[in-house]
Amino acid sequence: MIALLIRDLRLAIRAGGGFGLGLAFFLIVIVLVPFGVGPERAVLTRIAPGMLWVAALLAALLSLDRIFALDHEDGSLALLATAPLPLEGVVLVKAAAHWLTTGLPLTLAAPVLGILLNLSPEATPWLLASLGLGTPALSMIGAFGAALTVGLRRGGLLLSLLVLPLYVPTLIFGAEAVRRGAEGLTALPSLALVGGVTAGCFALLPFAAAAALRVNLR
Amino acid sequence: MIALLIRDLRLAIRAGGGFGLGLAFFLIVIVLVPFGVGPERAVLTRIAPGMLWVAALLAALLSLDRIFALDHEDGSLALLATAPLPLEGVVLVKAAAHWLTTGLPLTLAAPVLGILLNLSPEATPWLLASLGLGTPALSMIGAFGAALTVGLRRGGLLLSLLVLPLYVPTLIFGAEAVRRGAEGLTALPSLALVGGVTAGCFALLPFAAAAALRVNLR
Amino acid sequence: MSIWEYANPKKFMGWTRPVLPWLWALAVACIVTALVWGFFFTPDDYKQGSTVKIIYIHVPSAMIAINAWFMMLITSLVWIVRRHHVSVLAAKAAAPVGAAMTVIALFTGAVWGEPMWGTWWAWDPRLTSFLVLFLFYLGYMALWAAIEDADTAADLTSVLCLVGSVFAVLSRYAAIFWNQGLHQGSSVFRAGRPDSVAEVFYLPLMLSIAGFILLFLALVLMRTRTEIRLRRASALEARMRSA
Amino acid sequence: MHLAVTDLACARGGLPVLTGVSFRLEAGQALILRGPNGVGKTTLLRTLAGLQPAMAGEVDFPADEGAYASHADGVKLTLSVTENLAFWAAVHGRQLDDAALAAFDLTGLRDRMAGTLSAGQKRRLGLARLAVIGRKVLFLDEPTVSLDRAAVGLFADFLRDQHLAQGGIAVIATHIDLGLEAPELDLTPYRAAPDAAGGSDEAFL
Amino acid sequence: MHLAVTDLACARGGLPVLTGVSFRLEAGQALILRGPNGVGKTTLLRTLAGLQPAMAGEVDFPADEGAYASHADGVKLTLSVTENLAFWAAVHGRQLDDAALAAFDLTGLRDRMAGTLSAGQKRRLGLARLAVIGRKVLFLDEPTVSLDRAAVGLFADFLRDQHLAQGGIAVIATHIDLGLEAPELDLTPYRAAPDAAGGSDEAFL
Ligand code: HEM
Ligand SMILES: Nc1ncnc2c1ncn2[C@@H]1O[C@H](COP(=O)(O)OP(=O)(O)OP(=O)(O)O)[C@@H](O)[C@H]1O
Ligand SMILES: Nc1ncnc2c1ncn2[C@@H]1O[C@H](COP(=O)(O)OP(=O)(O)OP(=O)(O)O)[C@@H](O)[C@H]1O
Ligand SMILES: [Mg+2]
Ligand SMILES: [Mg+2]
Repeated sequence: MIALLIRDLRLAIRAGGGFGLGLAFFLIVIVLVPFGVGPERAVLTRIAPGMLWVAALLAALLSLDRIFALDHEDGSLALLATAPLPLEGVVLVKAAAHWLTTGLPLTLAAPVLGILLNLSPEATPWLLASLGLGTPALSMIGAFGAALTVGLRRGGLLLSLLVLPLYVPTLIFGAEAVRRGAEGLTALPSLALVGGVTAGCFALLPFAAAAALRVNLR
Repeated sequence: MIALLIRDLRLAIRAGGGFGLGLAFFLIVIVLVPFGVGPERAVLTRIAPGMLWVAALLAALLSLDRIFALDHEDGSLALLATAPLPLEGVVLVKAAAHWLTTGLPLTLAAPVLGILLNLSPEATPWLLASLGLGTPALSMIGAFGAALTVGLRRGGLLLSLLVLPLYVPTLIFGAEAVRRGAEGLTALPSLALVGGVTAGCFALLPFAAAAALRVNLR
Repeated sequence: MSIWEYANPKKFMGWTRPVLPWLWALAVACIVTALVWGFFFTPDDYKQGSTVKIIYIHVPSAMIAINAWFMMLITSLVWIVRRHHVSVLAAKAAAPVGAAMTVIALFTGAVWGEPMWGTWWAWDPRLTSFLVLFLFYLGYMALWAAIEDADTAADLTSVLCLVGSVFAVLSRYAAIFWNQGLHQGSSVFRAGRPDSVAEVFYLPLMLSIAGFILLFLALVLMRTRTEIRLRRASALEARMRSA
Repeated sequence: MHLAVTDLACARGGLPVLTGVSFRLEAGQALILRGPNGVGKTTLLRTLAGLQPAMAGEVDFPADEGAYASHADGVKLTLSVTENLAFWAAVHGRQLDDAALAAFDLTGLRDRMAGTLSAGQKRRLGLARLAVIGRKVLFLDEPTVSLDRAAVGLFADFLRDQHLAQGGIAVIATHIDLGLEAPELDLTPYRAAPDAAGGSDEAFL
Repeated sequence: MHLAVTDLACARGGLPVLTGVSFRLEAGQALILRGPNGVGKTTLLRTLAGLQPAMAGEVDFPADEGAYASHADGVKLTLSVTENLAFWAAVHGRQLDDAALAAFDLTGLRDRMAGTLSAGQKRRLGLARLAVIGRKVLFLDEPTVSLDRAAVGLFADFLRDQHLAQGGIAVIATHIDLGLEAPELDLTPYRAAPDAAGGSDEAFL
């Protein structure tokens, strides 16, 4: 499993950077929002927590289809399925690799990008905490969606369609935590809920994803 | 060229629906925004024009990588390059097919989704006009970006990164037109600028894209 | 004889054929009676005016929309556990019906909301979770459409239905939590709860609900029959080709 | 150790393709599958390897000893030759040794990115994986596609001297002559009648 | 009509692979390229077809008459066999006739989705494209991979009787015997020395 993780990270870095690009997409969405909405600072401050979360979610989303697709195309997935690794473990490792190359850099970059949107300074720790707790759930849910659509040629958009409604609770709790933080209220309950969603995802979804993979490999 | 257009449209419909899915992604981004930003109607009305444009742009963006990637993977592109079609024509047809399966449905659906964001009713005609004029430019610019990145394994995110800055002018003028429309001002100058950008894209980019394709096929 | 006998495609085709016309007749009768009764023989509400009559379509369709997903959940489980083809095809057949009901509920709600709240749409928790439900329907149907092999599609959509159900419930609670502090729309909503629905509206509403349930059953049975025929046709075609 | 296949039937796309396939291989034996295009060799091998369920019949070999290899050989184009092999070795809890590289004449290419290999070199890399994972029962689908004659010889030598000689088993589908003395099984007689029972759509007919 | 290659040198990944390749084919002639894996057959064919620039030398054949075919044969898995072929026919301004299907024994599979074909059937579909587009100068890279013997025979018949007999030209890289009487060209002697001039990085050395 460690070998798989290392290989996936190496591939992500080699192939032009899963790291850099997820991050860059995040940056660009954040930059586009003022272009669309207009430069008024009060409006931007108001929508900053929500937009940061939505942008993080979209950035995570964009790289999902590669979680399994490349390994399926070149046959690695079938070989992994006959290797002495439980498929659930493969799913977990893949989700972890996706988080390390997408969710983690996003989280670390978010405070800086918050400045672009005039996020109020009190909200920054909450932003870090809620993204740090919530993005692993995004990766895990994404891995499940990717497992469902892995055999399909045009899986990319279908994957988004399947995964986005599943993202709703994480998004609501996560953005709520930041918004409350920005208003100086206590954000702990929201944060606890984000953590709960993440824990639940990691407890259940590897099994669902492995089942979907097995069906798709048939 | 007609044969190519028909084939591309047919493939889009067959493979689980280029039509439906671009649209669905648009819908979902629009739905996610309030989850992030919160349900206050005044805020939503204020950011609706910008968010509709940003969402349309992202929906168009997500399907870009397939413009050439699938044809490259299975070798069709090399075969098309040696076929008696000018490569510029191939690019144009591909951009047209992308617009027909993404931009057009997006434009038609936008007014309905505007309701979800409490877009003011006066803005609706301007929304239709600006998306109708602007989305072809998104497809054409996207085809250029796709041509640049077609050989790359993880082209998807890189493509977004390359294309998004190119989208900025279209986005600014387009969203501005809707915002002015919503405020009851005249939006014609912005609309004219959108049209200008689109015309310029179609005059220049097919050549640039064809050149990029030739290099990538080497 | 076990109850599962009825899940055999051939048996299913057999017993549904005579049942269907009756179901249709009953459904149409109930709905027509309820609507005529509701529209022409009940008074206008003193504060909502005649718009209150949308309730005869809005509430039944909203109920069906939710319960159709619940039915899909159960039939998907049956497919996963016992692998009865008819079961999963019934889920497939119910999805568009449920999605259509969701659209009807959304649409009638929007039409109702315009005079009542002065807006077509508000991010009330209930409306919100309904919208999410609609997205789940869309995803479910898109997945069916995207997969060529029928059994693979059945397995994957069933898994999606299970996971989606969990997240749909979660979204509902999330939406309530989210809109709590903002208090918007919910007061209007509370004014229309069934306990406050006057007696005169109550009976035709019940009849309409019964009619919609029957209509749902009829549609699902009919569409399941279509799906079975399609499977049979494609099976025959495949066999002919390889012969 | 043995591989015993009894009365196996397998399907593809919901249609029965082969029925009644039975054979038994002891340690050190290989079997070559023959038959025209589309007869069902790929389907049979995938079923044996457990990648798709059998319609009927039994496949018996020691668990965790099977390995499947086809055109899609899981080579990552952005990893080097050694990195590719070391990964598969690690997944199977083993070490990469230079003998595997030498057996497929990859020593000179060891630090090349797999993406810059020619078709035949890439294939050799895919086959070298088999030497690295230490599995005893191999299911090989057209392993020698785009190999030149020398490389086909290398592969036959590997199979004979390093795999079978050490008690391995192999089932190989191929259209060309491998230069390996092994019994051949022509699948044509086992072709399922199009209306054979057992397809997933059977309940509908 | 002829194909004339004079003193051609070609590179791959910035490194010179072959130098000094010359040959000339008249209408109705074929040439078979031989050489061990990695010698540069694919590189040469891609250069001839104009898919990559030559480092030096000349390739001369009538414009708009070349066609290239390799493993990646442009088959769309979600289109049927006829739809795939009709598309390529239309792109080249021609009609799809049943003779092309018959030549590659695809008549029975005509309405099947290409994604449900076996490896060899898919390859036959890829080759049938050549019969449909009406190009006179064919550059074929291992065209018979995963074909059974009967299908290799079909392909050789097509080349001999329908392509060459009507004044076509073909250059074919292959490792197996096609059963076609044609001169062979072994590329081994043309291998470029690793320090041969002309690589794209040369200016830096
Ligand atoms: C687009 C807007 C609307 C949507 C999506 C919507 C959705 C729903 C849903 C999901 C239910 C629940 C059905 C059930 O629990 O079985 C419902 C019931 C109901 N709705 Fe709406 N609704 C909308 C607008 C309205 C408006 C404007 C009114 C009137 C003021 C209204 C009045 C009611 C009533 C009276 C019920 C039945 C009471 C109940 O079951 O709790 N709805 N609607
Ligand atoms: N989805 C499908 N629907 C119907 N038939 C299918 C499907 N997939 C494959 N087949 C058919 O199943 C048969 C067996 O295919 P398989 O790939 O096992 O053949 P094969 O012996 O490996 O052939 P080859 O030598 O060409 O690789 C073929 O006739 C093929 O056309
Ligand atoms: N990007 C690259 N960098 C360096 N060398 C490369 C690169 N790409 C290919 N090569 C080398 O160029 C040579 C020619 O490759 P080519 O694919 O033309 O060989 P081939 O004759 O077609 O072999 P095969 O029979 O295996 O298909 C090979 O030795 C290959 O390793
Ligand atoms: Mg095969
Ligand atoms: Mg080659």
